[in-house]
Amino acid sequence: MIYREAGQFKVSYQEDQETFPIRFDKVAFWLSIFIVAAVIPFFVNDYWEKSVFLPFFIYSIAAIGLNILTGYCGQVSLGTGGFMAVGAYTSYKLMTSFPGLDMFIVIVGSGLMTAAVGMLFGIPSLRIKGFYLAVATLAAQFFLVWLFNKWEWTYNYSATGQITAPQRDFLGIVVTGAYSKPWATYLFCFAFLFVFAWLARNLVRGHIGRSWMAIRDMDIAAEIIGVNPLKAKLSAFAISSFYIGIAGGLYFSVWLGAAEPTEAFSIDKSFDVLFMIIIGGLGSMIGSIIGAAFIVLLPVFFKTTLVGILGWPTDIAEFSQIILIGSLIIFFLIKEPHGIAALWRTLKEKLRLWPFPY
Amino acid sequence: MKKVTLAAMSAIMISSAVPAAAELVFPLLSYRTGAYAPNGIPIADGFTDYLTLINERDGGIGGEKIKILECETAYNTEKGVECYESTKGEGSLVYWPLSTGITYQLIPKVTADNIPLHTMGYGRTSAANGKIFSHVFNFPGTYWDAASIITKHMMDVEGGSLKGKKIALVHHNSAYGKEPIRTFEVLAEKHGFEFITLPVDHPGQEQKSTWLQVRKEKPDFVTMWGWGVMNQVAIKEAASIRFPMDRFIGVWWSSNEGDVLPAGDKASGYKAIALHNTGTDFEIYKDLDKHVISKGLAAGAGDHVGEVLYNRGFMQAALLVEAARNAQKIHGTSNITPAMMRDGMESLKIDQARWAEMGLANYAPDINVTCENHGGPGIGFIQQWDYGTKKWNIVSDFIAADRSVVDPLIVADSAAYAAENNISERCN
Amino acid sequence: MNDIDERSFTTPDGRTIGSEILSVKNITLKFGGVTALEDISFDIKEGEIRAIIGPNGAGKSSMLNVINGFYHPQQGEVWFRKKLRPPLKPYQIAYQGVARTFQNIALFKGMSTLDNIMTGRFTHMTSGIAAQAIWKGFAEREEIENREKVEQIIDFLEIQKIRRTEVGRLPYGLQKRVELGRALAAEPKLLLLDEPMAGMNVEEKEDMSRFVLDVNEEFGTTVALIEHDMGVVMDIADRVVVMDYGKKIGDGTPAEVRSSQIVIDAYLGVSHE
Amino acid sequence: MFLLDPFFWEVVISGLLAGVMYALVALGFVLIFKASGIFNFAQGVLALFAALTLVGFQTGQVPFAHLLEAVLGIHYSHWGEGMSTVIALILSLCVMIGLAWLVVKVVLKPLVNQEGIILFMATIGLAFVLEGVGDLMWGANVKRLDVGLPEGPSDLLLDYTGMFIEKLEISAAVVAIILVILLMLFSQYTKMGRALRAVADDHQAALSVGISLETIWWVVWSISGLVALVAGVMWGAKSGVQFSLSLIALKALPVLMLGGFTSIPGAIIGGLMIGVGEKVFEFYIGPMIGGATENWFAYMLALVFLLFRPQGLFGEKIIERV
Amino acid sequence: MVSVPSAGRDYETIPKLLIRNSERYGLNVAYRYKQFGIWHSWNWSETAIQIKSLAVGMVSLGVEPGDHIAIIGSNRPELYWTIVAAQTIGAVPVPVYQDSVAEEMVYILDHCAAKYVFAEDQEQVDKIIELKGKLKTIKKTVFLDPRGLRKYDKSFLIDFNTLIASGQIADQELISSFEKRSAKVTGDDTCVMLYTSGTTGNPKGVVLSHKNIIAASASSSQFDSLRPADSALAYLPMAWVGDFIFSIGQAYWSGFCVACPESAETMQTDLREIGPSYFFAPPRYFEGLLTSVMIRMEDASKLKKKLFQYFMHFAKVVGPKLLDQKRVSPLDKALYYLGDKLLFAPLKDTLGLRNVRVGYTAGEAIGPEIFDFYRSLGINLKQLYGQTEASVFITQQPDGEVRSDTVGVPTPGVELKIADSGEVFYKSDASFVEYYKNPKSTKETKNKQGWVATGDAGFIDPESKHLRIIDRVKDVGKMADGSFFAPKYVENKLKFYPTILEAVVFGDSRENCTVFINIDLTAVGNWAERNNIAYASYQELAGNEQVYKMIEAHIKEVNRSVSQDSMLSSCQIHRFLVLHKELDADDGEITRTRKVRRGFIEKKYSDLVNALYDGSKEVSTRTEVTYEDGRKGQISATISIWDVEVFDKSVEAA
Repeated sequence: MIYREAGQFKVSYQEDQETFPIRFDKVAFWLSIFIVAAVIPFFVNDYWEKSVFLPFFIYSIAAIGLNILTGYCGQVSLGTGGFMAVGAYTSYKLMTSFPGLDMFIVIVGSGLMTAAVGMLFGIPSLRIKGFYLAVATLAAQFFLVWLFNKWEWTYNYSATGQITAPQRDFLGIVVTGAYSKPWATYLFCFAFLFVFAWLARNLVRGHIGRSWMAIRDMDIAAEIIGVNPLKAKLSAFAISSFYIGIAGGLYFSVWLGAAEPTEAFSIDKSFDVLFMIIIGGLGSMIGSIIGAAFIVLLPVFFKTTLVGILGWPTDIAEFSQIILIGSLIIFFLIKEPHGIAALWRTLKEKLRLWPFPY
Repeated sequence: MKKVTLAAMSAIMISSAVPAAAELVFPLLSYRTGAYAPNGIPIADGFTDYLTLINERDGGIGGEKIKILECETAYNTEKGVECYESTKGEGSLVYWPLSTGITYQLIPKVTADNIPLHTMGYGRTSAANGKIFSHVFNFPGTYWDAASIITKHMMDVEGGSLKGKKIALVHHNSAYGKEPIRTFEVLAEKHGFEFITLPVDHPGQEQKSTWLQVRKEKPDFVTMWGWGVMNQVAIKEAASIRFPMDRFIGVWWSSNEGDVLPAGDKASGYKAIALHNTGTDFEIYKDLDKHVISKGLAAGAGDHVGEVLYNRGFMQAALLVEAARNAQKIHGTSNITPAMMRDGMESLKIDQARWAEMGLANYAPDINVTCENHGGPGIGFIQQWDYGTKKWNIVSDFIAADRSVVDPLIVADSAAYAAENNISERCN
Repeated sequence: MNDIDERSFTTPDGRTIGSEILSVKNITLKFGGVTALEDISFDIKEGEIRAIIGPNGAGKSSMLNVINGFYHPQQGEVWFRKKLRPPLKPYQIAYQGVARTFQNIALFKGMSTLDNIMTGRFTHMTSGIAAQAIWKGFAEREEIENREKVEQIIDFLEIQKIRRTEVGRLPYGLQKRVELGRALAAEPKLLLLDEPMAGMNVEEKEDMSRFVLDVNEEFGTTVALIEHDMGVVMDIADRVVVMDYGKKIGDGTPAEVRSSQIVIDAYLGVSHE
Repeated sequence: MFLLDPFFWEVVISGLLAGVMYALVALGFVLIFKASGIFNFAQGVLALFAALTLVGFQTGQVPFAHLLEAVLGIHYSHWGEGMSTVIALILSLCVMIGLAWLVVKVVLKPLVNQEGIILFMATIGLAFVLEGVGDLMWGANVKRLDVGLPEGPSDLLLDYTGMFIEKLEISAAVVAIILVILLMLFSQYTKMGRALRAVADDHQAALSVGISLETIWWVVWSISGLVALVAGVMWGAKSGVQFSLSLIALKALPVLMLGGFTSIPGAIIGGLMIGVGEKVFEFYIGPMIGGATENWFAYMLALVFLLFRPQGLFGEKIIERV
Repeated sequence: MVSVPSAGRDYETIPKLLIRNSERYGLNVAYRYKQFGIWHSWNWSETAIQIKSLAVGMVSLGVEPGDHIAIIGSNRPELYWTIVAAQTIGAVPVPVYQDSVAEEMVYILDHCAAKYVFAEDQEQVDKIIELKGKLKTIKKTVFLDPRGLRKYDKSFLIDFNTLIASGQIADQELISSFEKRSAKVTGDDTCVMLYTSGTTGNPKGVVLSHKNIIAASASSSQFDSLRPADSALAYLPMAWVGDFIFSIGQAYWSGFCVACPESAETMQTDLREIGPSYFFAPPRYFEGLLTSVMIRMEDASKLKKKLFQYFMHFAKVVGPKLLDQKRVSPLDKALYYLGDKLLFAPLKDTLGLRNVRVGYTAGEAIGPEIFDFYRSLGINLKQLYGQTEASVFITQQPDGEVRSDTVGVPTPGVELKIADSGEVFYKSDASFVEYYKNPKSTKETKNKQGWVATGDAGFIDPESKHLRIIDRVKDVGKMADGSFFAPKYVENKLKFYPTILEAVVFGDSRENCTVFINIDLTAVGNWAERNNIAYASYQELAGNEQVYKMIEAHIKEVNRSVSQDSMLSSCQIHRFLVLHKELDADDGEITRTRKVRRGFIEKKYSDLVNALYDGSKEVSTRTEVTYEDGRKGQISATISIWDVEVFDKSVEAA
């Protein structure tokens, strides 16, 4: 309906392979990016930063990471929480051991560390498949959390095992600690999301991404076209963990500023992120982001509506909110089992074919 | 996705549009849901009821009505932050998140936002050092005080010495539960007893092996830093292995009725350190009945009145109200700001006389907060559970913590924090 | 007729068939107690179309699985391009230039026709993760080069119309075609086709036969195919191996095979299910 | 040496007893997974819900009392002294069956023959809803559950062996074992049971038995509702009924890995292995590495085990047909 | 119009235009061709170079001036270049229908004594090789697509690329001889020779000189002010004069871009991608498109359907007015704007017609319904009347005065006159030179003064001053009562119903009219599904009673409207039957351009025709059919015959 495509034709494969082959989409995309990157920062305040945008961005990164592993490579993982912990603790150690280090390096470092750990825990995936693997990754989840709870070196021998993020900066702009400006942390996290989403997008459209999808769709056929399952799966685990590690780093150092493993990186994290990608859409970048929005923003939204506006008692609001989200999950699954992204896609198709139904 | 955000935005706008005019705003970061709801509910109720009482009976503090902003955290740090951010903009005077995790989140934030934070008997112990932590208060007592007090009590029981004895700490395997370990280690050296730790993972329904461990180790005393379902399971297990209950001493968070009742009569004799007195036979409860409960204004289901944790909430409220009064006195204005509130807390003094005026005669020890010392007196007493009467009985008089042990630890830890975040000392 | 002749020969239509590209010698494959293949030997020559026929359960598919490394025989050797092949994994064999299709289609259902065939180019794409992530430059160039190759195959198989269609939604015949395309994309030296025409109607079979012939001719690809339809085999195969009960019971030109009594018996004899 | 250690056998036994409890929860998973290929994430919450309902009936709570109070201002939390345990049990079972029916109608039917992951996700949604509803109905307070099972250590054992074994846990084990036997008999010797097993292999086969898929699912969910109820009662009696109960599901996952998602005996054996394994490890190795190992040890054990047997203890072999 | 001849003088041949374009619009894209998933393009200068080297290659190949070069294949730039290259060196390009069966091809290639054949692919090459025996004149065959030709006898075949290459590397001598030759080509030389598949007898080779083509192209381009910025999609058979004029004549004259689709079945998508601004399609295309639109809308959601119905209904009134710049109320304007945003624009967009500035349809009459549909969408669809002999254009509809029942005013440079017989004659620079090797029919058609007989009966519509065509003159016969019999006229009215594919009306020198109906399988099939009528075959569907009922209703409608027209009121249908098989070019029942061969059919189905008149209620028959692969077969059927109500004119008038 809003699409006008007649006369848009591709004269080169570059054009043909663009992420947004339709002009309209391209414009819409860059417009929204502009708003997010160049308009909102002027208005964002503590509340919006800390309870809406940061969680949204950070979980989006995590979701993209998990989606690479689960959505594209078909390896279900419930270790996300643990891997985020790795990212968080790495960044903590880096921040405290090298006070001068720039946050960008710290975060990327956390990613790399997590990638290594992720690969380690990815090895079983060669023998174990499906739900078995999913449960196996829980081993990583629990073990890592236990480790960070026990291993005092990781929390600098503090009395409680709590880690607190000191004030650090990115190119001179303070992005961690209590004195960081909302717009700074906002842009910092958004930059990570944007850049790494873009990189991920490139990865999944290339031959490496295809090798992942091949493994996902039919590992036997994948092998006969030359895909080495070991390489494919481990690379997926590595990349995925890298992203999750970055998310973990930001989660601890930029967003919360303090964390303890048993609570902040509990199994619930792993599930939450898994929900995100399934609700959002397995094997879809936009899906990861929609999913993150769904799981992160909806509760905040309900809370503000039920408590803030309708003035319900907090506990009833909380319960009703749980019920609402649960029912919404079921509803969406029934409406479109392949996630909101698929819903989005069909909607777009409908608009492109408007007024025709097919 | 954009839609949701926008909707949320508008929602916030509306909700936060309410002007925090001439009202004293007390945020309440409670948890009435999730794994720790059973503990969260009575505290929140107690707190709310006390403030309602102040509103109903005295028409607020110094003529200013109190407004409670309750926000559900479900004992979850992320939600905690969300609650803090969403309420701090509305003139919130002081926070008490009732969660070590959230406390650690807030410590730097409140300092930056210049809002006081009161973690009554939990949170970061070294915050007692006011020189470093300008906005954090944890009077009347800290975990390290508790550890020391408990140890002292054990000594009394043992007749003065713990030499060669063995003490086991069954603790919630989290920041909260690990907090006292260091102190116990120091105390162990000082008094020459053996100290072992038995961590229990969240949520702690399955403690078989822990208590087998206890039987293997045969400690003379078991002390417990537990929370949630862990408490009652531990007490049951202890009972079922016939561990002498009077040698089983919990911290003040492991001393609610809900924790001991399930174990039935076998729980009789279980001891716990207390910050404040128990039961309902205090003046103020008459008022409460008159002004709140009978009017049907009681918070929640109203079925926790008088429980230990209810009283905990009660005391929390009492302290904050007093602090607010103090602040009003200092600054000579009834409409105080968070900053004024901080000053009020920093110079808070409550002697027994005052407690009595408040209708809480010998309810709690004297409170005396100073710029240097945010930890209060560090005094507690031991209470013992009696299943027959379903009551806690005070079995010791006030015991003061061993400052010589505790203070150095506090200084050291706070110094480390100061170094990490390059904070310079105040009060000099 | 077990002897493997080394002479190269010329087919009726004038293509010269070179020396052997692959030969299996005395392959025996057992699953637990069951013997799937028993002492099978034959060779496949450069540039020929080699058919493997036989009743159901004769062990034809197992044979292909041995050739491309899914099964590792208990006894026997596989010689590829004059070298004795060590037991390799299927993907290593793919890199050696052996591609195949499956009896029951094994496409990547979640992907479009184009992507499916692009995956076929996997062995030809070398850019690393970093290059891929950055995309601009090497990765993109590589992608485009391979895309060109793939587009030629799409054109060759006349499936332009379904370029962007998710293969899951394609009719059976087309799926088979796409799978062939994926195998071709690898530019294999040896192409294994497991019943490429199974379940096709006459017209589709004709198309498929034409494609197989064209492939063999255009790219000089050596083709080894399993087929039930004797008619088709007779039309397109240069030489035929006949299997029954996991044994080889015949080997030679279609004409020879057809006239062989054993073969006739095997076919007229009860089929084994 | 272990075997001489007086504690060893006690550790083992308590491990076995705990294992039975794990198995009990795992059983719920297996039943549903076998019959509908669904990995029922809601099983734990189901147990919580069941227990809450039971207590509610027992103590005569008014459902949604808190909600009513908040919305309508009616302060009315109890309708009486409650009822005898037996009736309460029966009623709660009826509730579970009704719930099962609802689940089938509202959630499963619209999602019939979707991939596993989707249905898994649906059960997660279900878990959310149940948790919310349960708490909203009965309140989040901790509740004491007493079904009149004996408590405290069994003196008999104590006197003869010096072991402290909870009567409660013994009875729990007994109940669990009885339940398992019943289930086995059911699935072996009843038409429905056969149908259940058939449906695991393929839906058509089940239909050919002459029972509609929906009915089968309903039955299965009812049964696992029953199992959940029993598990809920056992755990509830042990540690009171409150939110944490739903987390016992996590205890069941490694059991499933070990036992295989589709095998009832697997669940039992797996449960026992995990129970014993984690107790022994915690008891002997735990102290050396700082304890609290139970959470991850179970998974590590399962993980290592799976590396050698990817389909679990009794799971059907995964055949890679080319 | 004054400027046209002068323009003609400056650029009197296509090759000269090519050079002009390469100089004037050098960088504008001249050709697009979708291959391997993307659009490849050649600008005018590249094109010029390609064509030159191709021409040189031809010279080296030994092509002599006047040689006929057959071109067989689908629309591809290479083949268009071949045409122009041939012209450049004075050879005569002869495009041939690629789907024509061997016999037709033999006749044409033999008749023009083609020396060289440019064939697209194996399929075409095979035909040539098959016919080689019969065709002595063919020296070489050039192929574009080497696929599958490897093992063919190379002495006879040349790869197109090799040819171009040989042209590029040609030595000086060759070049100079090429230049000498190209210099010799004048406007009077033959530009192209096109075979018209006459309704009777063998096809005739129409010789069109450069003058003709240029004249036609120039005037018509001016008529619609075509410009270099325009673009067109070449998808119609190259052997058809229309395609030649649009894709070469006008394209070269106005220098616009011609795009060739990837393959026949992707035409629709390619159309959308290119979104041409100048578009021609025969009525049956628009018919088919409309049918598919309607069918697809059937499955749309309620709301959408409502929306569609409402706005289409509204647009029928307002749309055409807006197109013709007539004044409409601001409210309607606003409403139409809304409709455009909601419906028309997206619809046009999905159909690929959004950018169409000038659209034409011709060949046969188009249903007013269909015509109005497109116009109300805001597509400037117009009609023209023409024929091969006139290099297409005789009359065109000017913007602003478009009607569905007329074919417009004479194209600039064309004179028109109507003979007493009602036959239409015209005269213009664009009219053809001669029928190749057929002076007799040339003389019959074109007289000394250059008046050409169209063979169509028509008249100038009094109020609109537009030409109106009734029918072929020879088909316009007399009925038994001596009144006027115009079957085509009636048939067209019938064919306006999407469910009716073909209709053959009989009645010449009989007392009343009857008709064979051919149903449209897609349309009726869908209709059947919606009314859940089961059917296994075309035959079964054709025999179905409900189908008969529906057809009867249609015919009744037609009768009513026919009864209006005083001249033709006696042409009402009295009886009809639905034919049990589709009329098929392979059976010679219709021409390749799908014109009905009435005489042939009347002979072939004489039994049915008799049954129509002997009042019998049904008739059984056996018919021979030809399958794609050329095999022949028999089908037998029992066909029922129904009567239809006819209207008395006087009653209607009252």
